[in-house]
Amino acid sequence: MAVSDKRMTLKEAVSKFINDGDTVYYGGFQIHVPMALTHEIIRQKKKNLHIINASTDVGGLDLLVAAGCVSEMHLAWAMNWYVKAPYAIRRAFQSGELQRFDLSNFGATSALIAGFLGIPFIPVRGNIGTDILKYNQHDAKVIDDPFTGAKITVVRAWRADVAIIHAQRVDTLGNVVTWGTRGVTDEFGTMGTKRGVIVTAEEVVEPELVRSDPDRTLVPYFKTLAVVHCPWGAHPSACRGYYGLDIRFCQYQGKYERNKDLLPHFMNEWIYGCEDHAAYINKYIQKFGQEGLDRLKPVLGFKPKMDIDYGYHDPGVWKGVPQYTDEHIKA
Amino acid sequence: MAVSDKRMTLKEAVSKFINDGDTVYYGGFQIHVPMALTHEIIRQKKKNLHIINASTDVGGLDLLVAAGCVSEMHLAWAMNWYVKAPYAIRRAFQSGELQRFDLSNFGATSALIAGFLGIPFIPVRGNIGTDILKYNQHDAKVIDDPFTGAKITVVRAWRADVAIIHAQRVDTLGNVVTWGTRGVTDEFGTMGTKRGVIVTAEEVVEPELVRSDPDRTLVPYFKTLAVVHCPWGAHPSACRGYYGLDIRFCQYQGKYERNKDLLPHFMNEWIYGCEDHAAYINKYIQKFGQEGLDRLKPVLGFKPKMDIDYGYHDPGVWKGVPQYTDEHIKA
Amino acid sequence: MSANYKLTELMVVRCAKEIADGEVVFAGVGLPLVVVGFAMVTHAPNMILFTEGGSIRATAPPGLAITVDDPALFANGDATFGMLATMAALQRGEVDVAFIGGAQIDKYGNINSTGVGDWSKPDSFTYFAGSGGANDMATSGKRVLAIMPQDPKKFVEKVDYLTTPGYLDGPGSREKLGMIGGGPSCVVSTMGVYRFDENKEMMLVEYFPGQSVEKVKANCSFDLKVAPDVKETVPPTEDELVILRNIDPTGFYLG
Amino acid sequence: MSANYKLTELMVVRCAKEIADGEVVFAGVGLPLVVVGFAMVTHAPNMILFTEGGSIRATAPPGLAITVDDPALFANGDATFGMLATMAALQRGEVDVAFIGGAQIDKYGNINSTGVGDWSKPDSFTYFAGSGGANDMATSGKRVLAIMPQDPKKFVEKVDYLTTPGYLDGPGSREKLGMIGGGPSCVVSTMGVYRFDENKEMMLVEYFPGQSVEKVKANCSFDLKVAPDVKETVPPTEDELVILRNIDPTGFYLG
Repeated sequence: MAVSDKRMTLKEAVSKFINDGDTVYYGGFQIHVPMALTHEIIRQKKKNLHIINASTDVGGLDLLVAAGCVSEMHLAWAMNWYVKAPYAIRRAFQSGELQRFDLSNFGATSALIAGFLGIPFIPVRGNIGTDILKYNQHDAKVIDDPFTGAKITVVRAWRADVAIIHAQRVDTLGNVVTWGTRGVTDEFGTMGTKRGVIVTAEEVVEPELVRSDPDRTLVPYFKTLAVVHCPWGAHPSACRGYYGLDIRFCQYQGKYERNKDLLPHFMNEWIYGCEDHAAYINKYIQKFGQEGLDRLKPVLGFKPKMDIDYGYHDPGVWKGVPQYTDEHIKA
Repeated sequence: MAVSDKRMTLKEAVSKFINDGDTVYYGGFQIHVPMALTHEIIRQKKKNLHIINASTDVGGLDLLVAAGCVSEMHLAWAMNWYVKAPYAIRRAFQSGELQRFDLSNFGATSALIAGFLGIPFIPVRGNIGTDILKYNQHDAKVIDDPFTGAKITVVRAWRADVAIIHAQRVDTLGNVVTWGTRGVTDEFGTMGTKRGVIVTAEEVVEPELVRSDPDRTLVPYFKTLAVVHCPWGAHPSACRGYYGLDIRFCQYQGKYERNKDLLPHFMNEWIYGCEDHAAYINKYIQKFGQEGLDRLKPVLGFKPKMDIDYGYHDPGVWKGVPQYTDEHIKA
Repeated sequence: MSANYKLTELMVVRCAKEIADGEVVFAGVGLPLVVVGFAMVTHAPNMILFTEGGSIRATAPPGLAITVDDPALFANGDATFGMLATMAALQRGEVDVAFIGGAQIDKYGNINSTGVGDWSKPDSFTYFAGSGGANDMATSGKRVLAIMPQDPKKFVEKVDYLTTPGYLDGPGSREKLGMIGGGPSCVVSTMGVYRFDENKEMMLVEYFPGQSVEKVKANCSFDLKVAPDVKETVPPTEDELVILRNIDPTGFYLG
Repeated sequence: MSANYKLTELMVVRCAKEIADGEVVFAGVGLPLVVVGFAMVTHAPNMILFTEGGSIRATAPPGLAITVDDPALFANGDATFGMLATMAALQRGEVDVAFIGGAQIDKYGNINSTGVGDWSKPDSFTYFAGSGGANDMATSGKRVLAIMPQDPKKFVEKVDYLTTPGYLDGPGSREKLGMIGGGPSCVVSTMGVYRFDENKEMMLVEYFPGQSVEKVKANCSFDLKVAPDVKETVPPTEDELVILRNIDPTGFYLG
């Protein structure tokens, strides 16, 4: 993938890079959930997506399932934790519209790690002895360790066609920057994709800035398909250093998720009725006030204090420097 | 392991935490080679060590083998690259004193990753079809992928009893800080140990400083056994941001490595004849001049420019905030 | 229940007592995040806190965490290597206490957090969240501490879906499958405290103030064993309550 | 050899021509590190540079790298995720060019960097370094570019120790073992340039100025195939030499 400016709108990114039937890595964990991308996928009525993910907590997958975009989910944990249920997922599983393949959290993450590593499967300690293994023989089985003969669970590698994530910063080329963790599952889910990554970010910056501290790059630019500048792109989920979790909105959304007859009202107002994520945020301010967003402001003042320099050494200094020697070598 | 000040001398660290017969993860790659620790292990005449490592380039393992400390090596690549040979390893392998178990670089790293992950083995793409697999059936074999039946190489997990590494910084509790890479193999070799890690570092700092930017912590304190303040502890290998590779010294050392009758002179002068690493550096200055060390100074000025804040959100803001609602939910 | 403390406060303080100083505690989402913070500022200053989000820390978080990758767990942390590092340490057998929640538990301490009904007949199955990290934690943690709401539908003879291994079918079951963790050690419910007997069956060892052995048994669907020395749980002290309420001054978790 | 350029300069410039713009190139230690820097500032500005040390970069390094985890490869890099990331991409089949060295090569492009003699009789075996990443790169890179010194002991019928797979025993061998990479594409020696014919055997396609087909064959122990259109290698231009010498102004690599 060439070194090019990958900035585009949310609409362009989803339209160009997500196809019906794709396997999609759904980013975030209990933070940084790609909600703006979730809404846009719903607006564009993508169909038959297969979702791979470890855990997600603000009901984003519930909305995606409710909108009829998802036919399969492979993951460890999904609900709107702030109403303690995954209502739409529950209904879709019951009706047979949704197939679900469960693993443990580190089972799912290990499957993503195997996909990232380009290996076909990987052992994992958990899952054995439970109904997870009984009911998900597609993704996991127990084999004999080829070295010792002991029993061990192995999970099949998961690789998405495309990943959707929200990040703090990204540069115009697609180098994704995070801090406040070296990674949860996004590093594996993104780099392990077959086609690449769509990133929404709070800030889009120049590559020079990212290159001043490349240790903070989570996803290297060559895996990135689209860079979308999208402030509040994880809302109502949190974004490290930018805003906290909007619990009241999760609860509000959850009341709609609970009732399949009510949910279309939410979809119409907050998703179909909003042209893009800026419109969604404007609606929020209009409806719940600027003070709603203001409550999400973080407690700041936790800045790095170490003096760091990525300096290198120039081997040109050796020109003309004679070999070191002494009497033993000379002898 | 308690939260305690783990600072001690090089001598104490090696004496207390390395036993004859231990499996030792040998840190670094083609940089950050733990040379001060190598010398101290030689001084203390440790025996029958089993070394696990991916690659190492400045002859540190050559010295360790020459001194009779090592009986087994599991690795991918070892020599003094600056004389293009591993002379002592070659001799010890020929005499039968040293058993060697080769893998590819990512074969070795994958074995360390499996050890780190607490899983018994892991697939790897390389090694198949070569003499590596033919001659190292202890560490690798080809099996059928349990999901697809295709052939795939798997390597056995490697876990050391103790790891020895050199780092840029460490705090008094043992949080090891690196920058200029998120890791090569040290992150796996160290965290995968059974007992823990001995760290030499250019600087020992207060935990408060490390905690201001914990994304830079490579090894968490609870895995660290000993913290040794040891400037130039990787010499003649390089240390990022502190000094470059001392090619002339590697070549000088290599001339001794080449000849088993000459090597005792080097050992006597530079290792047995030096009480500690400070004495070794003093000897260097005395013999080759301060200008020798000065040539190793890095080209600096590559400092992080991003504004980073690890701020969090206080859920206390929700106190007294009513649930969000609207006419649909009320209905 | 005495008027000067809440049930959640009693549960948090009681759970904290299960953590010894210097232990590695892997805390799941919810009340466990409050318990570990409380333990670290009281009797367990050397506790090592792990979460699935990948935080590793020696000190209590500066703020109250809502999730396992909450920024409060990372600010001033010791290492933030990611889930990779904390789950790897778990799988290496380095976690002393796996601290989890759940929706349903059986007499062998097997836990269900996936759903109720018959999974193989989807129209009968009501999904909860799924395993999350609880399965991993309970498989490999040296011992498991679980915190659970109690009623007859939640304390059952056999869980509808076995998400998280307790002692499975009883003694020897875990060993046969090569699990490296020791299994459930203690369950703290909304009514009392349980340990496991030599048959690996749950046994009531404490009932909360205001409860009784009879009331607890009435809220359990299996034939609950009761320790011969069963006793009332010691309520939190004033000092403990002051410290705890300082961790959650607005009652976000504690009510 | 013309007096206005050195053999190393010829080799570097010739190797660079094997890299197309926009490709992902995984460069091993030694001259490959100079070649990729040269390619990035000449015809391949969109090249993506990977090393075993874990550097991923879109721009040429600010200084001359001696090792694959040299700080010069990381300063102003795009990502420094570690060997984990670059080797993972390699194993996923995302590396276009695996650029390696070696000590001994056979007619199928199999490379030995482990040692000479009989490994199973240790007293007869002279160890070199071992595989390093060459085996991984040659197994999974879409194509392999190798740079090697040439003499009759280095270009041999059968390598003493097969460290790094070329085409193994010939057509179909790699596929049978499930290797995802395509195998050797080009070898640049100290005497000429080789490709592989339909039998997967090395074939001389260019000899360096000052060499000849006969001289090259005299420095090869197997019966070397020669392309019908074999020709003399085009020497580096003045412009190319100016750029190259600017990368290594003191002749650290170039002499």
